[in-house]
Amino acid sequence: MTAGSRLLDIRELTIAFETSDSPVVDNVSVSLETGKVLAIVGESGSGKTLLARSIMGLLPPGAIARSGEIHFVGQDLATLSPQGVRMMRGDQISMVFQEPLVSLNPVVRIDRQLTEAGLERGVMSRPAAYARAIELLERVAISSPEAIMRRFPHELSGGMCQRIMIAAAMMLKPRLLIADEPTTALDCTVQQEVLRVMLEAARVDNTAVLLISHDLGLVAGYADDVLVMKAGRQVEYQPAADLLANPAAAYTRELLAAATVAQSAQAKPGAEHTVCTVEHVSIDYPVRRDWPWQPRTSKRAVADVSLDVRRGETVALVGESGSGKSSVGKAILGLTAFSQGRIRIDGELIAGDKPHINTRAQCIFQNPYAALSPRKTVWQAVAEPLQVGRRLDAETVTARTREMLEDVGLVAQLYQRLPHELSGGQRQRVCIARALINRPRLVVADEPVSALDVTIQAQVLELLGRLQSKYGFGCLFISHDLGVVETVSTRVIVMHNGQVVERGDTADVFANPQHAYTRRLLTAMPVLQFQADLGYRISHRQFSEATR
Amino acid sequence: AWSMSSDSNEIRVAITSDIRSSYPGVNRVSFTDDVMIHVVEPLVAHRDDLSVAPLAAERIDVSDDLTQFRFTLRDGLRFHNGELATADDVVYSWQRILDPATGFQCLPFFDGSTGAKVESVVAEDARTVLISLDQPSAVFLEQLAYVQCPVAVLHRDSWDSDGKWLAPVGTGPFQFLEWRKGRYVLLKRFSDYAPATGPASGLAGAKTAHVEYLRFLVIPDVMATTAALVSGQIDVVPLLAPVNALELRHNRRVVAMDHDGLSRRTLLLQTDDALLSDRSLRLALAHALDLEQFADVASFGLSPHNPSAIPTSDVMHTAAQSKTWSYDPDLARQLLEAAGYNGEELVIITSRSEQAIFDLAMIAQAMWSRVGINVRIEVLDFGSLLTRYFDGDFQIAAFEFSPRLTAIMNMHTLIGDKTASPARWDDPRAHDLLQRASETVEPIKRQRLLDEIHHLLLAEAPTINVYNAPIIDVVSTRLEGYQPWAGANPRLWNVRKTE
Amino acid sequence: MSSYFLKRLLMLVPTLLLVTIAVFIIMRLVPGDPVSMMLGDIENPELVRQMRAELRLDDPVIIQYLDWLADVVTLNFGVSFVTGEPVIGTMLSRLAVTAQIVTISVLLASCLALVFGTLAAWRANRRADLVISVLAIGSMSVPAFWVGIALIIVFGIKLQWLPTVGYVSPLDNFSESLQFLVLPIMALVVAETGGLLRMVRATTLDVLSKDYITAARARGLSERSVLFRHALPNTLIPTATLVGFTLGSLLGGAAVIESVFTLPGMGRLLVESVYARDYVMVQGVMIFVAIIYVLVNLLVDMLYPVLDPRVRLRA
Amino acid sequence: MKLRPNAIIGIAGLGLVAIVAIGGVLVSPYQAMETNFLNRFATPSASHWFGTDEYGRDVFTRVAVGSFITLRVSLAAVALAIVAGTVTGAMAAYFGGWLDRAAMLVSDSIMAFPSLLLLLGIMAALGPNEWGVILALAIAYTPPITRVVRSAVIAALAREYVTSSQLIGNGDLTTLFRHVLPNCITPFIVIATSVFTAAVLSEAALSFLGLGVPPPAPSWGSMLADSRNYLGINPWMAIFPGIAITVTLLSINLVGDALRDRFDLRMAGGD
Ligand SMILES: Nc1ncnc2c1ncn2[C@@H]1O[C@H](COP(=O)(O)OP(=O)(O)OP(=O)(O)O)[C@@H](O)[C@H]1O
Ligand SMILES: Nc1ncnc2c1ncn2[C@@H]1O[C@H](COP(=O)(O)OP(=O)(O)OP(=O)(O)O)[C@@H](O)[C@H]1O
Ligand SMILES: [Mg+2]
Ligand SMILES: [Mg+2]
Repeated sequence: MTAGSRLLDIRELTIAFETSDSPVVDNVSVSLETGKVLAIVGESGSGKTLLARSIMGLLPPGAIARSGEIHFVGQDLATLSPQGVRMMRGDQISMVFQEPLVSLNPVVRIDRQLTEAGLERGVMSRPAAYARAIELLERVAISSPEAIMRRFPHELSGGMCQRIMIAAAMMLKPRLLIADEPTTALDCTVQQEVLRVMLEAARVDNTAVLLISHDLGLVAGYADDVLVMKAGRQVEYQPAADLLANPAAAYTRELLAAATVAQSAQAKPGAEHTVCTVEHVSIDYPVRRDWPWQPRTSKRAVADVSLDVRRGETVALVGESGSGKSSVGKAILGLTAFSQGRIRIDGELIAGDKPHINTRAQCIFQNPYAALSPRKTVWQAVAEPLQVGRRLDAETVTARTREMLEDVGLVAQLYQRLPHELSGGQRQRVCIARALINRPRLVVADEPVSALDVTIQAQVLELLGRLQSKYGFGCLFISHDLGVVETVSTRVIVMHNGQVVERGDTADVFANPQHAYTRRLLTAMPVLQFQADLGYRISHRQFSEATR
Repeated sequence: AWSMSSDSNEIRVAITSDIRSSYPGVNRVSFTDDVMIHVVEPLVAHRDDLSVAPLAAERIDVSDDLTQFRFTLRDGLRFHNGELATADDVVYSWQRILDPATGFQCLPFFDGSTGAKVESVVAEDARTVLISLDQPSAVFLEQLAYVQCPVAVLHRDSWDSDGKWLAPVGTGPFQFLEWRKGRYVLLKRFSDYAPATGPASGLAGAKTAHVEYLRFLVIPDVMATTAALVSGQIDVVPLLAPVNALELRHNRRVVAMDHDGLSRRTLLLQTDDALLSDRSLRLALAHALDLEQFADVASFGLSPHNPSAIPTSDVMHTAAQSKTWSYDPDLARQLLEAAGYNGEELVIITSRSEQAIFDLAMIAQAMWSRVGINVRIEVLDFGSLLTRYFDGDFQIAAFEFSPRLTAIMNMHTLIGDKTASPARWDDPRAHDLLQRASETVEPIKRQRLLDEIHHLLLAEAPTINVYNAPIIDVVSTRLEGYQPWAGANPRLWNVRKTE
Repeated sequence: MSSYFLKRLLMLVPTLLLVTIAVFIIMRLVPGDPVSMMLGDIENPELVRQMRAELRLDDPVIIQYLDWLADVVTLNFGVSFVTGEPVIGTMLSRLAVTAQIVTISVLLASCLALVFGTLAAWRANRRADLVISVLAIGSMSVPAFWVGIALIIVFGIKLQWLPTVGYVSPLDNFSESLQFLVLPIMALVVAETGGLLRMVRATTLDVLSKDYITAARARGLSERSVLFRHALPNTLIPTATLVGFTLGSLLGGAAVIESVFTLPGMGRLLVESVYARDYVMVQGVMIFVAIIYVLVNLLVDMLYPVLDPRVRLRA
Repeated sequence: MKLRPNAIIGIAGLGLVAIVAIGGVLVSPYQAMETNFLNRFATPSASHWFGTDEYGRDVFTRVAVGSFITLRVSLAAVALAIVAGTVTGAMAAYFGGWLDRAAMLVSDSIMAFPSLLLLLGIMAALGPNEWGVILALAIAYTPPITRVVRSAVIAALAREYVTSSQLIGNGDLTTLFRHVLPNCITPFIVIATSVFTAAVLSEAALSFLGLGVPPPAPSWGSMLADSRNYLGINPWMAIFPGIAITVTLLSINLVGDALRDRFDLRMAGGD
């Protein structure tokens, strides 16, 4: 490996914000050769994005590279003029971002977003640019690319948008493609596909790829080298194969363990007391009428669903987006009316005619940031449920709040912080504390860890389990992430188009899915397995069509 | 391309609001009068000294008992449509005016509701008209000449076949050409005009139109008006407020011409008010004002204080009419004490639509506050002020009476019956004196009666007259022959415009 | 889309009812009536009685309102108390004047605001931004009549370049009419640009922090393309909303500017009619102004799907 | 937090106005309503720093006293409008349905109403006094605040913390006032500053129509309106209150901007 053949060479790079002294990228050195794939992996906030952006010269305002050098094809990028850096972008180095839907300009048609860079530079004629765009769209496996070219981004799915972002990045045959969490925002069924398509497209043009992710399991299979980062520092840097086989750093092992299939939670014996029963519930949402004289119509979101949750037990509700999982949860919480059936919580009947809030059931939401009042401190958020309705004396409130906060593992320095001053995991802990402080009988957890990265996911799930055994609440766990479900639940209910298509003990369903839809879900999920001699390995489940 | 200055064929006059209609004496405001004096001619008109002269008529014969008035029309009196004016036209014009449906504003002058009634108007021959009254009237000719309500000689073509007003077809030196609502009124020289004989004076006498066009431009904003004047976009700004004229006096492109005015600016005191019914309090208000300084400040030194209802320029305004209340704060305080005044709030109503009326209230309030009279100023828009005036609904009102051309008419704006006009001074002694004065033809006797009224006014203080509004017409130096006059309307005949 | 349009038009009905009722009440709360305004200090009680009867001012207000409403429904807006002219004709001719100066100046102001607002956001918190922001706030903080007077003094009196009073219709003489429009348009542009600009700046700041802007930069686009081809189109919707509000309320009359420059526009018509207590005219103008306001804003709403393909109008 | 140049200019401007206002009232040997007809239209001099007006009153004293009146009227009007607009806007957004429709109908109607006529009518009904001015301005400026608050609340309602508040058993009003409204602070600051700006200017326009704070009490608006007649004689009469208005509004807006940024959690990180 000679210096000359290196495409990208980052030497002892340190990046910090003007406002603080501690660097966010600390003394990182890494290099990449033409046509190779380098993965950068690390938890949220470890500085991956800033590292990538510093290569592009697109650091956010206030961030500065304190020391170190970035060489691209032997040239120190710091010596380039702003104009030079700009000319390099897109042409030599291009980038794909995490959120496809917000990385495409919503009011500009796809064709222009694809072709404008080439046209502006005058390196392509209009027909040539168009032809190249079509070629790339085909390469990223988009059918009928001509039609897609005339569309606006909102008319396309997230997966398609991300493919288009990839095509846009590849337009000028860059020598380096930086992909910052290119699949994190996508449904798990398309994640693999998009990643594969991207790497394939890059390979055709012999483009090197810098792949950023927090999911080691997802990317390790594709990368030549892996750089593991934590808190801005380089933890481990080795060829992918070596890393999987023989992770050196403890942190790397932690990451790998978090992504590994866990043993199914055992059904807890003796949990006979049912805290929640749902019998033949259907939920209709009114369809908006244009005129008052039009007949009222409604759309059935949930049809004839029954389930029960017992004390101390976790029941998982899985299904694709829009299948009605959240609607069931909302009906149980009394947040939405239901048209048929019966719901009992702790034996008491919930009326379905209109929303009836029932404080015996509480909820943990997907996005902990959105679920916390932005201007209430941690303490206020957690103590508030105690102050509603009942008049508890201040000492009791203080004592119980403190106990609850300690239970979820939040330290005293955090009590007076506002939500935006917390990390994602901390925020979710606050949400959990807030939900549990009044000792609800049932907790509906609606995608509680989907917005968290893997290491934190594991912590939160572990916490939830611990609290469940302490307080004994029943838990309805809504998720589309089967890996998580497998870990936490005793029973699984699979929904599709508002109906239950399959139900059973977790182990049974995962081992032997009956419904085609369940199988599809399970197949899409990559599995990282640990074998004592070989280290970690990535595989996919296989089911033969015959098992019915 | 646009030229900043109007050409020498056209004189442009600023008016601050539109003319409402082209129907003289009916749906009118003072700007209607300004336009109409150029377009129509009544039988008689005021001279500069406010005496009455023939205009459409060339001869007037009055019977000794003051009931029969015979008018002989001017030779060659011709309508703008080319037809000669006849006695029949005069009769027709009178029929219109006497018809209540027309809504002639000064109908009370002629229908017997105040004084004499017009019994008949008869065409004796083609050029002679006889008007008969039911009782003698010493003021009939003056009423006929009244510029706000001219009994104009109009051709039948001024109305359509249904009797609806179209536009004036009159006999004046200019003819009515175009009215763009809200923007301007355009008059054109009437080339077949045969002027009356005698020197031009007031609205009477020989008139010649020297310019082809006369344009009355509606410019409500005074700042815009003065800017247009100094930049040569307009030629005449009649009746500018003294303060606005002040800055123009140094401008070499314009001249400010001053003249004594007839409008009376006054502080009306409501004698029916619980507090102000006390004469001592009213007198205290009068003595607390330094009226000389008041007039000087308010008129920017152009008009003296005039305590009388009769304008200073009127021949009836004698030394006796100049007698006023002394400025005596101590006396004022004593009178306040006598009235048992204890700092009760008095309210003066005024309006901002005219700076002078506003100033009246402001200066009075400042002077009164110096002797400890607690006066609050209530600013109304002009419409509200008028209504409050008509209803007599005020304690003190800052007010201005538009020009009345005779002493008697002016006295009528002061004295009146509270049931009909609650703002007026309702004192039997004053009524009696005024009644006798209107019936007296003998000037010296009449003068004595008027002086007695003023004497009574000083004793009773039902109103504190401050000064007569000065007339300031500012005109471009390009105009030759322009003269302001007491009647205040801008007169653009016999005026030339140089290049 | 068409049902959206219809529905919004239907919403106009209660708005207009409310507006007209308020106008009726307000005009009759304000003391002074049209007859006394005409007569001034002349005393003629018989004529007052006669005219009040003719104008039906002595009927109960509710009867007056219902009668008037019945006429309006048949598109008869009545005739002015003051001039005897049909209200509708007067309004249309006045609207033509106001519409000219207002639309031109709002368009100009919007363009200025878009360009300089975008620049200010681009250079956020640098010197250029500071200067632009201070100028913009300055323009918002200066009373409109001040601006008008300053323009008259400079261009009318000192330089004598442009006329300051009156108006010529472009149909009569196009080049001459332009000369009369320049100063009022300048005054309105100065007065209106500030608010729009600040709006554009704030929105652009927001847009510039979006990922698609970073993505556009990452594709190597020039800053000009990034600003004007990617950021600007995204600021158009909120800007259009504000432009709609501004246009809607100015079309109802830029009374101050109209009177400073002696333009026969809607604003002056309204002010003068209010002062003259020309009830019928005021009512007509008000209903007209309200319709214009609602329609202009409706049109702007209809523009949304054009400006932003994501928007679908729903009633 | 480091102050940005805009904020510094704004604070300095407000300081200047405060110094003139307080200093003026303390230092000036004149009374705001004290006339001297022998010394009218004086230009600035040692004895009258800002000159005198048409009644020989000291302009410096009037600007100083006027600042209290102007700010009192504008602040009271804005405060009223804010309370009314916030309550109606928030309720309309939160409860929706006919309440929302009625609130929007009324505010649309008020906004479609030319402000002149509105102000004239309200003043006529209430009489020309300070409270009348305050109420008239408040009514005229409630609808824009209603609209802004309404859309901010609608946006906030889509966030899950609202559901969370309902789930723990909070009533509608508690949720609305404790959880939703505090998070609408940034658009709120923006609209409040711009309404304040409009209120100060409208007070001037009202004075111009003779409907402002009753004379002879000085307000900047009425001083400016009065001075219009005397521009040719003594332009200082217009310049000083004009500067006072412009400096105040400029400063308030700059400080408002800074406050907005300060309250903007997004700028401090977060999602
Ligand atoms: N604009 C900013 N101002 C201040 N600090 C910032 C800013 N952007 C990022 N940071 C901080 O810099 C650190 C690194 O951020 P970076 O975005 O590189 O993390 P990341 O590894 O990409 O995380 P994620 O997986 O969440 O995208 C974080 O601690 C973050 O809080
Ligand atoms: N308030 C509502 N009004 C009308 N339709 C709704 C409403 N809430 C949900 N729906 C519809 O009901 C269906 C089920 O929605 P639900 O939110 O329960 O799905 P989900 O399984 O939770 O999906 P996701 O994984 O995306 O959260 C969807 O088609 C959705 O569009
Ligand atoms: Mg990142
Ligand atoms: Mg859901």
